[in-house]
Amino acid sequence: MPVFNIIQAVNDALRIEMRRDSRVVVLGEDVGKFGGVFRATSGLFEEFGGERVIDTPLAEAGIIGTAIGMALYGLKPVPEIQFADFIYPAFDQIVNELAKFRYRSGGQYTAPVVIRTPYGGGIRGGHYHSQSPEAYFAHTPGLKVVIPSNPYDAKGLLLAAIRGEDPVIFMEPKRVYRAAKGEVPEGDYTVPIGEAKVVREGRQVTVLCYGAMVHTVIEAAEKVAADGFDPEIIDLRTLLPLDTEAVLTSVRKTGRAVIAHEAPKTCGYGAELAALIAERALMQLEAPIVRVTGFDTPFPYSLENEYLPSPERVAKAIRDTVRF
Amino acid sequence: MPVFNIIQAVNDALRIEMRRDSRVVVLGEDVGKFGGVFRATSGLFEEFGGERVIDTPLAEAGIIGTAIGMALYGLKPVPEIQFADFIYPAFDQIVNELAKFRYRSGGQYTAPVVIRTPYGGGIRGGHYHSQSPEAYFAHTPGLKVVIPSNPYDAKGLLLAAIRGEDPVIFMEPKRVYRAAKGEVPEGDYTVPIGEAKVVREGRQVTVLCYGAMVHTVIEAAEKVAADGFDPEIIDLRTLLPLDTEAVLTSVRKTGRAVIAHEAPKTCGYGAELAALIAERALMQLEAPIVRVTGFDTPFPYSLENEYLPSPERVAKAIRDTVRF
Amino acid sequence: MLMTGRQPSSSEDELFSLIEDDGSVAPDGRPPVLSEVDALRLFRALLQVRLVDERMMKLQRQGRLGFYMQSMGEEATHLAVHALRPSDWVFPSYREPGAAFYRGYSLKDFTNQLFGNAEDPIKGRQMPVHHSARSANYVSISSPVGTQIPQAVGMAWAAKISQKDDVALVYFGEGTTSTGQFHVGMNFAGVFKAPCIFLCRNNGYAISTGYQHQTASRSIAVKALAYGMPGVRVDGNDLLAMISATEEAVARARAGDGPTLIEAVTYRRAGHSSSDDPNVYRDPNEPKEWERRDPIERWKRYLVARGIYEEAIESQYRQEIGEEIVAALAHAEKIGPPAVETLFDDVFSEVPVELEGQRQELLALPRYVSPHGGS
Amino acid sequence: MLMTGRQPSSSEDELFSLIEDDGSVAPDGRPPVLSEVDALRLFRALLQVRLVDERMMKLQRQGRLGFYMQSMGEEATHLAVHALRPSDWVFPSYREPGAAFYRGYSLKDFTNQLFGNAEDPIKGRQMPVHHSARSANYVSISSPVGTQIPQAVGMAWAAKISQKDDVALVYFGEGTTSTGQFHVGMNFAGVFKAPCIFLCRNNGYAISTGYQHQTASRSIAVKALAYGMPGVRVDGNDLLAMISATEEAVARARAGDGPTLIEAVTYRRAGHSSSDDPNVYRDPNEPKEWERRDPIERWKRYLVARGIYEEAIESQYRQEIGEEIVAALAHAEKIGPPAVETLFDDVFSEVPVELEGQRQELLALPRYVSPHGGS
Ligand SMILES: Cc1ncc(C[n+]2csc(CCOP(=O)(O)OP(=O)(O)O)c2C)c(N)n1
Ligand SMILES: Cc1ncc(C[n+]2csc(CCOP(=O)(O)OP(=O)(O)O)c2C)c(N)n1
Ligand SMILES: [Mg+2]
Ligand SMILES: [Mg+2]
Repeated sequence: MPVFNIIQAVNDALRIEMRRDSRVVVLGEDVGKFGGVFRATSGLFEEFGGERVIDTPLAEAGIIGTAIGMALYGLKPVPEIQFADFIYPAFDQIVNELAKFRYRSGGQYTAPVVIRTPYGGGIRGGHYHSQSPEAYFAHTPGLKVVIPSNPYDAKGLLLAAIRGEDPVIFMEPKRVYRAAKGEVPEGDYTVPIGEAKVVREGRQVTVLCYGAMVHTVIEAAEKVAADGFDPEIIDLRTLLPLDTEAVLTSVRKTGRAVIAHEAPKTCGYGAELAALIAERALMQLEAPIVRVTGFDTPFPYSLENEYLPSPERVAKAIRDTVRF
Repeated sequence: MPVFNIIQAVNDALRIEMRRDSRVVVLGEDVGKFGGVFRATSGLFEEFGGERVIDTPLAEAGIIGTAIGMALYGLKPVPEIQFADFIYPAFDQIVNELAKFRYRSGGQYTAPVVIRTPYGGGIRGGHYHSQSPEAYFAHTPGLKVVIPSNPYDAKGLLLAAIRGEDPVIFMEPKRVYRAAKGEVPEGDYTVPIGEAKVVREGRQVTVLCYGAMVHTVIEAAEKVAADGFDPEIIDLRTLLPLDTEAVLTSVRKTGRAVIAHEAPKTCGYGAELAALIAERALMQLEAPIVRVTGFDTPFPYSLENEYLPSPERVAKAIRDTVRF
Repeated sequence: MLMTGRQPSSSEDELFSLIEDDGSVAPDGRPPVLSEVDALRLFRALLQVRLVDERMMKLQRQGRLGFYMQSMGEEATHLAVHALRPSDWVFPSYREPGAAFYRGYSLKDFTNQLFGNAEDPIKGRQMPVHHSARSANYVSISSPVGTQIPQAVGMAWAAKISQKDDVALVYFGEGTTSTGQFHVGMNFAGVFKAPCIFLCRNNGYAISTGYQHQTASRSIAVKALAYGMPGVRVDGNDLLAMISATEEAVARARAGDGPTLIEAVTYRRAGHSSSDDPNVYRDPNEPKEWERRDPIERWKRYLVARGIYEEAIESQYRQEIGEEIVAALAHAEKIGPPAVETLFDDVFSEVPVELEGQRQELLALPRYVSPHGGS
Repeated sequence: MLMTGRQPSSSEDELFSLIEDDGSVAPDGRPPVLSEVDALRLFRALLQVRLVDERMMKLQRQGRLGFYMQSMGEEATHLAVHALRPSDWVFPSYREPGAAFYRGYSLKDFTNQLFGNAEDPIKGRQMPVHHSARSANYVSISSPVGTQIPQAVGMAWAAKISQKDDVALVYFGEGTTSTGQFHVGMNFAGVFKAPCIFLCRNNGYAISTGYQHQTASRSIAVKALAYGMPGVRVDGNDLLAMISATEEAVARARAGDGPTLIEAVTYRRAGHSSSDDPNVYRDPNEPKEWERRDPIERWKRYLVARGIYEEAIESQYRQEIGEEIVAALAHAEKIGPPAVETLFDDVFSEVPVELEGQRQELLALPRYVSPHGGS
């Protein structure tokens, strides 16, 4: 099996699906000849041509708006938003249009657009090349939100997303775009949307995470395991629909929960996880639920390593929670 | 003391502040001669003229973008977004610009814009005249989020917001725009941003709410009180910064929490409240934290009364939580 | 130095019209070919919009209908769709019901939608006048204005990519040209030569906001220049001119020559919606002015001049339509609201576990009887 | 029927320039009045941008600087600000450092910003090249392109409301004209006659995307027509023409005649940023073509023709600037990152209780030593 990084896995998924299904088109800023600023669409323009790998004008609202129209007509557009931080000009098209088309038309029209976008910090990108806006989308009924942490999942989840009937916000952890490597089967396979994965089994505390943060949490777990702690790590993979069974089963077992994400704490996705647990597993809890997150400030530049949840902060949360 | 409804209270606050401070300007769609579609700016055009009460072209991004520029220059703009459902074209200006100006310029520039916008359901407005997008803003560092439930608070909080140094999303509960009446002092007063209010003292369970939902919760409380239940009701008034002390003190006292809001459940503001409690008052909890919210669907038309948390649903949550 | 825009070129400000005051067709106007049958069918379609509007507004005033939006005076713009094939797509705003009717949307579906009842084609999900008619290739209407514009471009562009010759026609008001959506849609269409017809109803108002507060542009049509596409100003109350301009644009689009912007100059004679009182912000004489230019009267004069108008036919149309409306209303008012459990359908292609849980939670409650239910 | 835009009017496509190949000024060009001192000051300013760029790119390549963006070939557009008063405001994009320098932003502040160190005027909050210089009325730069456009309009409009005669000048690239922000800003400015100058650097590229993929408009200047304002195409490599056009626009704005769109036709000779490799998407000969039209060489020829160029002066400038850069760099590289506790300042005017709690939480942790700290 070839070893791919996440970029390669995404690229492979796009190529496979474009070969298999002529309705699939890719569009966005600089995705054509240039292959995207992260090279995720590299080589597609050469293979599929400018009608299916489309360089658009600089307007995210236009990218998503036209993608919706294409999907209504029966194509399968996979637009790229260059950085998640630049998705907001398209926010109206996403939350008021894309998310609601099926519902508002009584099921007459659907627009299964899969929006790919790199998200997250750790690349010295400051305010505007580091954001993690997943909670905005998870709060919007009608959207699925998928965030892989590794090449295998990236490929399988992207293929599942494109083949699905629903709009998907597919967020790619750019900090580990190249760093996260792994064996990826050649050819076709899917990873089902809505299933979390236990990355490390453990008895003492459940650590919930997704995307790049999975790697931070694994690092933290290694640290604390050396001191005899035994955390269970769950990579959510899909934020919406959430695999609540997996979350609750684990927390009921361990009686403790730590949640890690990069986005600001207040009203972040971690709040939903904590609320879910407090609603359905409260009586099994033996310690307060702790969130290790970005702080409630805009994403900084020089101090980004202080801002981002570090393995040390996660490790401390695990220790404190277990010892509580 | 005159009895005002919320529209009148808002109108009064705007007039007072525009008389007091010539830097205050109002802008938005149809806010001029027409006085706004809900008449909140009625009479201001006549008194202050078209340079301070400005009918804008139909573009929310333009309204907020220009308001930011005005505020940078030293004016105090109070833009109106006709319905909160139409705020998304300005989302980029709000979350990437307004919220971050002070931080990103190292404190050199500030844009203390106060965005007024009617929100919420219950007026037969369907998908696009009913939304409650407060969680999006509460998740965005740099914004204050204020939601009054009654005329007294509406006037006092709006005056405080305009006099403050920070950007504020000021959300007005349009369902009770006219229905919520109360005595409002003539002339000047402020209600401090960041202070919740205990609307009803009780011993058994803390019910957290804001905006129009406060009235639903009060109705629910009256129902259950008749059966001997004794809920404490907290009107948050400010979602960001949240009065965490008030919330935690009450929950620690009652040992139980019910949270009510209109927005969809997943990643709604209620998730943050639940997470906060699960983090800091878990050991005092005697029952799971229950959220009574809008469902995770787009806001419907015909079935809006089924969608919105009813007094019955809140009452049931109170009973179930107390009896747990 | 050369400053573009200093000298308005008079040609760009000219208004294209075909039907003269006496109903005759301008001698050098190259009118579209229109059979007698079609000319009468269009007449009936114009009347239908007017009669439906009158009736529904009355109902709204009686409190039997929650909300309504009229098109009075703008009906001719709706029927620009005569220039389309059924396989072409229409992306409407909220003020072109005539385009839906003309493409086969039934009065029954229309009325059920207004009532949001259990037979509403969109299951009571949206406010009145937010229709969706898949069978008529009439795309779901959304309240946020302008969002349909890039969507229409995407559909048109998709047709091109799919090597089909379907075109899109997208409607919007002049107020909507101020949105970012208008700009990005027009710009994408220009770059990709999408077969899309942009039809702007310039009815002078966006709620209370007049044209001069909306844009300093001397016309809407001139905005086409910014996108490298042709723009044309058409008398929006002249159905023949509307059809002619649209046919030309459709022909260009199908020939691969790209998009066209049509500015239909007309006037919103009624309030913005049933919630509006236009007398607060405009001189009540202003709409009166425009009564003289009524598009239906104008079409009637055209039929008369063509020698195919008969009073009996008009009465017959009026009566038929009136009866259809009465029947549709009688039916719609009888039907109750959609079943509670439908609240959770169509959010996704399948109902996710959590949402199914919410459905069960709601169904377990004592059935709450909506005070508005079904009306 | 009249289709606007079918016939490109040649006048709108003409390019305004003043400095001829030999450095002389076009005979009937009505050049701006420019003292010798200013002409030389501008020369120094041009050189400064070029030299700073070269040095910082080198640093970036050596891994001593995280990120950088050059302006090579576009320096003349920066110095359009010569036409402004200090009390006027500039709303920059990321590619006009020369405008900041010319208004007094120091190389020291500039360099500290690039390093995001403890003396960075914006406290290490943003990526390199996102300057903010309040004292120079040079507004905080943001990465999302176009957002500054309506903001500039708002500031200009506020000046008008406040009965001051300050104007705004806003910079952006031709790619940015595709955003909704461009449209809404231009449209508001037209309606409110805001004293705002829109200065579009049409450098042919938006990262890898060429003009023809950006818009089908035959020029950027013609887009002004859509907003009822004058538009002008200026040779962006001709500083004299840039100053002349900007002075005219400023005069209009201050006289209450409203906004102007200036299209500065130029070329991005370097990559988009230090992360870019332009050879992937364009013929390496293309930028070479533009070397011949270098704006600094052109200005030099102008100085020569005016008889005020001396090699000794140029060398002196180069040396002074070089030394300043070295000094600024030596200083900036020495300074560490901002103190951790500053992370929580400036989110609001005061630190809210919860945020103060987060600060204490972070400070209580063993100090995490950032691998990137201060560089
Ligand atoms: C994005 C957005 N902002 C505001 C509104 C509220 N609104 C509804 S219709 C309307 C005016 C639209 O005017 P125009 O485009 O001229 O269409 P017309 O009503 O004249 O047909 C406004 C402001 C909206 N629906 N969407
Ligand atoms: C809203 C938004 N989308 C995408 C980007 C990524 N991006 C940064 S610069 C750029 C190209 C801008 O081109 P142009 O406006 O021509 O300016 P130039 O770089 O040529 O000076 C893009 C797409 C961004 N910064 N903001
Ligand atoms: Mg209109
Ligand atoms: Mg450019």
